[in-house]
Amino acid sequence: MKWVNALIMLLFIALMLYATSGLPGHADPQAPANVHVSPTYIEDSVEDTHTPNIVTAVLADYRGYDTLGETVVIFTAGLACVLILMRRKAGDKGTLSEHHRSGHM
Amino acid sequence: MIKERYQSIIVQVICSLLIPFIQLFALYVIFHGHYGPGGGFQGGVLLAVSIILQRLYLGTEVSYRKFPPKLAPALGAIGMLVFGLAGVIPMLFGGAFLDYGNLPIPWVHGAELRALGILIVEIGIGMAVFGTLVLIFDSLIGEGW
Amino acid sequence: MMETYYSLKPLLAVLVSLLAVVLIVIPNQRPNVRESWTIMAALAKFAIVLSMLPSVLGGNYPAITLFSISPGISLALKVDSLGIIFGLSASLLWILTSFFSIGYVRGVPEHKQTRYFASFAVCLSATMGIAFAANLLTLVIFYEILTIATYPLVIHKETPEAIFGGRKYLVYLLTGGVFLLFALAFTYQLSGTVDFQPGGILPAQVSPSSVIMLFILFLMSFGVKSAVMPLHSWLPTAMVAPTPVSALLHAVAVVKAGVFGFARAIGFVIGPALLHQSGAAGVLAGFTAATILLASLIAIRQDNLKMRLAYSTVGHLSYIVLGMTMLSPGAWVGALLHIVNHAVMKITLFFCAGAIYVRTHREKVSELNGIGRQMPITMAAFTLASLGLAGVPPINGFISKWYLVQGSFDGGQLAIAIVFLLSGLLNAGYLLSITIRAFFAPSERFTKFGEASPLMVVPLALTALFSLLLGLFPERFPYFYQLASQVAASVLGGGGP
Amino acid sequence: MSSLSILTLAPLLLFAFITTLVGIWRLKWAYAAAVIGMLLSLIAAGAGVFRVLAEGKLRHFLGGWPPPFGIEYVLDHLSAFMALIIVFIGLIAVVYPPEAGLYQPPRKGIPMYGLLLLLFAGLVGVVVTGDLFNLFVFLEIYSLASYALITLGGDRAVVASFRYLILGTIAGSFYLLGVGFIYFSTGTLNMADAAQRLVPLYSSPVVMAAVALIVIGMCIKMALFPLHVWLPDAHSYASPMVAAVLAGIQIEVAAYVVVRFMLTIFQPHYFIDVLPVTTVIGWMAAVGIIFGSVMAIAQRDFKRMLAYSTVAQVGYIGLGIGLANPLGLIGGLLHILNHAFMKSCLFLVAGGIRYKTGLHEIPKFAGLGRKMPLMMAAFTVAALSMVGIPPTAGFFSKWYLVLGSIDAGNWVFLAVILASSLLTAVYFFRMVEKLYAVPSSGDAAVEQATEPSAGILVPILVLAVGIIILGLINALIVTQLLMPVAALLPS
Amino acid sequence: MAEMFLARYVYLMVIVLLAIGLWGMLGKRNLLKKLIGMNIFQTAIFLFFIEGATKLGGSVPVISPELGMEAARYVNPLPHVLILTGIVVSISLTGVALAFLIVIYRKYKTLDDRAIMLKMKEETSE
Repeated sequence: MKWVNALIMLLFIALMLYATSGLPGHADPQAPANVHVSPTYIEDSVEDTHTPNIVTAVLADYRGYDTLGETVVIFTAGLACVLILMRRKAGDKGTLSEHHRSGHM
Repeated sequence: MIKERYQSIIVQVICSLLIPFIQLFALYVIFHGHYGPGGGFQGGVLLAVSIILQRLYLGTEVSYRKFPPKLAPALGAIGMLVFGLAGVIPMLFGGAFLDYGNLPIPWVHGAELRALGILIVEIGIGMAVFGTLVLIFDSLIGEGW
Repeated sequence: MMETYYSLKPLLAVLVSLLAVVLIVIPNQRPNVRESWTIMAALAKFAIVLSMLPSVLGGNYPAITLFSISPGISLALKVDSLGIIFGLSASLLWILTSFFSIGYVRGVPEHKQTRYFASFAVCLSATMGIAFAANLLTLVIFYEILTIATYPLVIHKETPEAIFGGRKYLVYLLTGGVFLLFALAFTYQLSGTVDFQPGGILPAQVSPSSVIMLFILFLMSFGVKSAVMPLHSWLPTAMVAPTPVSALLHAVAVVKAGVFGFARAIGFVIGPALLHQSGAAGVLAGFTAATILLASLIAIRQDNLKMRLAYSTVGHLSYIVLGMTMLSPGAWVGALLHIVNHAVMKITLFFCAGAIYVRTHREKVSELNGIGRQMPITMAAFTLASLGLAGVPPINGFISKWYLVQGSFDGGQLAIAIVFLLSGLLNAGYLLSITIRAFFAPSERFTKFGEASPLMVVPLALTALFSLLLGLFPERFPYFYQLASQVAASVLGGGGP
Repeated sequence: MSSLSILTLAPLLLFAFITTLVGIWRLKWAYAAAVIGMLLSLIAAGAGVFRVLAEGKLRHFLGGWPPPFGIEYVLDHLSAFMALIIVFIGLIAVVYPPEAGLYQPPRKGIPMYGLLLLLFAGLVGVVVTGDLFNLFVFLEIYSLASYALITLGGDRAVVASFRYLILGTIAGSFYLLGVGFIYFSTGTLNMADAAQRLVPLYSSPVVMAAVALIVIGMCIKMALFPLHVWLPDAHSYASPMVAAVLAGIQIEVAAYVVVRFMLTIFQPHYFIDVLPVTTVIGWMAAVGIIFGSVMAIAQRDFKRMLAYSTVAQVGYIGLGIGLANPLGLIGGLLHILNHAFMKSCLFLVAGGIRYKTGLHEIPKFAGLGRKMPLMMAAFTVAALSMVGIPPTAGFFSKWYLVLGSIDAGNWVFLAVILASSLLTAVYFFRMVEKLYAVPSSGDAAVEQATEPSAGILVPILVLAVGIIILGLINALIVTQLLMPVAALLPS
Repeated sequence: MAEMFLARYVYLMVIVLLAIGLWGMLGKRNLLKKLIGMNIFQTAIFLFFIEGATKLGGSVPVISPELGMEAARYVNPLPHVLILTGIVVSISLTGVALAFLIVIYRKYKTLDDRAIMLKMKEETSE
């Protein structure tokens, strides 16, 4: 098992190093990410949204839908914690676990 | 499970002083999101922190009276609904989903309207995060509605 | 002379027994009602099939295309001469079997008769579907339905050996089905269509190797159902089923579906020409010839009556397949006639076995000394059918065997002719020995038995009569001879013998 | 620009919030809200399919921002197909009575319906989105919801779910990393835009690594053979209704992502020729089919058997991708639909048996066939479909896969498909035999068993009938919905 | 080769962090350590995005009058947005995972993987 993990690690590191060799250099102004879409955000955000904070503009407007999803993730996590923890309040303790003890093979 | 209030006058005084300022600052963070670092998430977390602090030093009995545990999920859901409706309502007025430009708000137009939409959304996020984090805390201490 | 016309009849012929299923499974109704549904469905089915006979004889085939079930392939039914031979014999014998079943299940008595009759009806629907399928995919669908619908009948007794028989049945038949799926896909790949055409649908430029491969696939799939050795061993095991099941399914429907599949595969998919030049048919001929002799030899050593009949079935199915592999018109006519004749004779034998079992609860040949004096009609029918299987004129077995031998002479395959004759002797050996026991052996301490109920005696007498009539007038009414020669002509070109 | 895509998802989200809100006080209202949300979404999904058939690809610019600046939703044949499956199975699961589906009625305030709707919302979001990062967000939404829902099965389920969480997070993180690589080498997150800008970069190590990471991550999510380790525990300990959803639609969505990357974001030849992606997936799937079937034969517990059979069935989908020719892909995609119906039906049957008799081990089922004829008839139909007996749906996905493997001349895959249907027959007919042939052991649980209530029976029967109908109309689905998708592949 | 990696030294650190995190998730027996590994792994991914967002001579992406409007003056805001989302996702996963751990600990009184396996086995056998 340990060896399998070690092998996976080595493969992963090798893959990442290989990929890194092709990434744009540090802080390269000509990197594709810096010339394709993002300049439009920087230049247009103010007259589009009257929001100097570009991050906020992108977060809540240009890509507001991602933010919706993001908030949904937090909400889901909250519900998940309720589901996981509150089931085990005094009172309905057991119903699941005994069901369950008969329940697995 | 924090049954009784924390037995230290210093802690109580400090906390009771601290909480209003935390909440005030949280609101500032939410509303200042347009002009600097900040926004719904950060503000919502701060609000949640204020309530969690209250839970810690007042104990659940008192604190539940001040902030009922049922309120947390309700706040969360309502906050999400605000966000969701901010998405759906523009569709009723011929826009796309989350198209703040078509929010039916008089006197405000164009970019202003969009800024307003962002604000509404940030408030929704704030409420959602606020409620959800308190909810998580409540469920972690094994209480709840 | 082979135009088709749109008609609902093929569909009705398939659906009528499914409707019967619905009526049969209506809970808590009286047995008489339930069984009357079966009878009505059987009669209706036979009437429908019969009503299509004249136009088919005239070379005008009723056909119906339902809907496309896979791009380019549609669920289609077409009643051609070959199909109606199978459909006619099966539906006719279903009527008699239904009566016989009623007598049997009440005589034994069997449990869960609803499930029994329901599966029976499904099997008949599937058989009709196979008989009237217009393309290979349709045939495969009904073929698999038949496989599954037979399973409840095989395990009907729910004894350990019945369940074991069911398992063996499923293993063999599902494996065959898998190969059939492969064969179907391969055919589609080679020829771009799966619609049956007399003379085959494979394009001429297909390489012999792929023809051989396709043929072997068909052998692996249809060979299982038609119990070609060494794929036969499920059939004797499945004899644990109630006798009427053995009678209809293991003499008429299931095994004949396999044989019928061979007819379709050889004559209507691969085509005699390609098969001949690939030389693959020889393989199958070898297998089947060996099967005929081996099965007969094994049958002689069986003491259990149904087992003996089962092995005799194995042998006679190989008659048919062997006849088809010879690719000569005479042999084809003989083979197709033998589908009908063997069905009639073998079902008679099984009916007799069932009648004996119901009356005496005896299954062993060695226990049948002198039974003939107790149940004269039954054993008379038994003797007649045995003579027929042995190939004694004027019983129908003789006719088909005659054409088979003739066909093998046409093909210049003396060895095969010898195989036929030899197996005839063996048949006589293992079947007539029973007759001799029944009539002439001294009967020890026999309590009085007497005949079984008329519900069982009448059908078996009728089937025996049929085999006599089919032997005396092969070219008369239902005109099986004409149909068979039509098929042979359309498949192999040139008129019948 | 049509909004049907978002209209499929919005009801799920909104009603997830509403059902949580009202669930705090009234369980009945929560149930009603959940059902209403699913129905609205189902309507939108159905309408979406028809609009797509009529007009082709439908795009929706969220926030009104044109891509690549905003996020766009794209509803094409494939995504409309998937969305309809997801919402339909979701509706079935939501109406399935929880006391049978979860072993216990949910308590007031337990936000089960909210999480279910969020799960479906996440799945739909992944399917209809046209944005790489947005896909990640919704991937995490449905992952989170499923982690939580699995725990309804009890303590062991919690442990299994935690393992799944770790592996699932690895998968999600790999995907995020891959998206990061794609973003930093193209500068865009929009799928269509990226598709164009990626073409000149096909030789770049970054893109290759991105593909590797994304495919590995998605293979973990779809439990393709060596990466399936989380699935058997998670699916067999989860409560039946949840397991039905997870095995029925969640696994397949990951497969969808792979197909989407292969067909839309990259050009197929990149996955087929340049990188050996399809080959690797195909062989993993082939091994997985055999492995899963054999393991399923070894199980005594019904749900565990189904879980291993899922490993095998996912293999069919992987095989369809691995064959990399139109017929094979059609087979794989059609199997997504068929497997959704079959496996959900079987898990719901497991729930029904468990609810009525408390039994879960196959050897103890002897004689149940007579006690609950309708439900067992449904089981038999689903089992036959799994084995691939015509005219049930399962036969036809196998049929296209067989055609595809003959097309590709890949005889090993062909042998695997054929052999696996026999192995499947072994473990399903073993149970059919128990149900109908083996006389009951006189076990009280079996003796007192009766047909379950309509609430349990109707969803199961709907699925069973659906299996047969799907088998009969598969040609329609294939020609209308799947052929346009498969046409993108070089034949 | 060397200078190529020197120009990308941040990525190398990111890779180290990724490796540590992955090792934690795969290799560690203690579930809590697995969780910590998960966090390290995701944080490394966030760093990777942030590094990719940097731009020579770019400042905080908040439009200020004295810096003007042209894009070269501000760093790429998009990765920051993505990472805000990513962080939230990571937090949520961590919270849920911690809830799992609480339940597991209450039930099995341990967080060691194999110990839990053993406890399950004997629970099954009894």
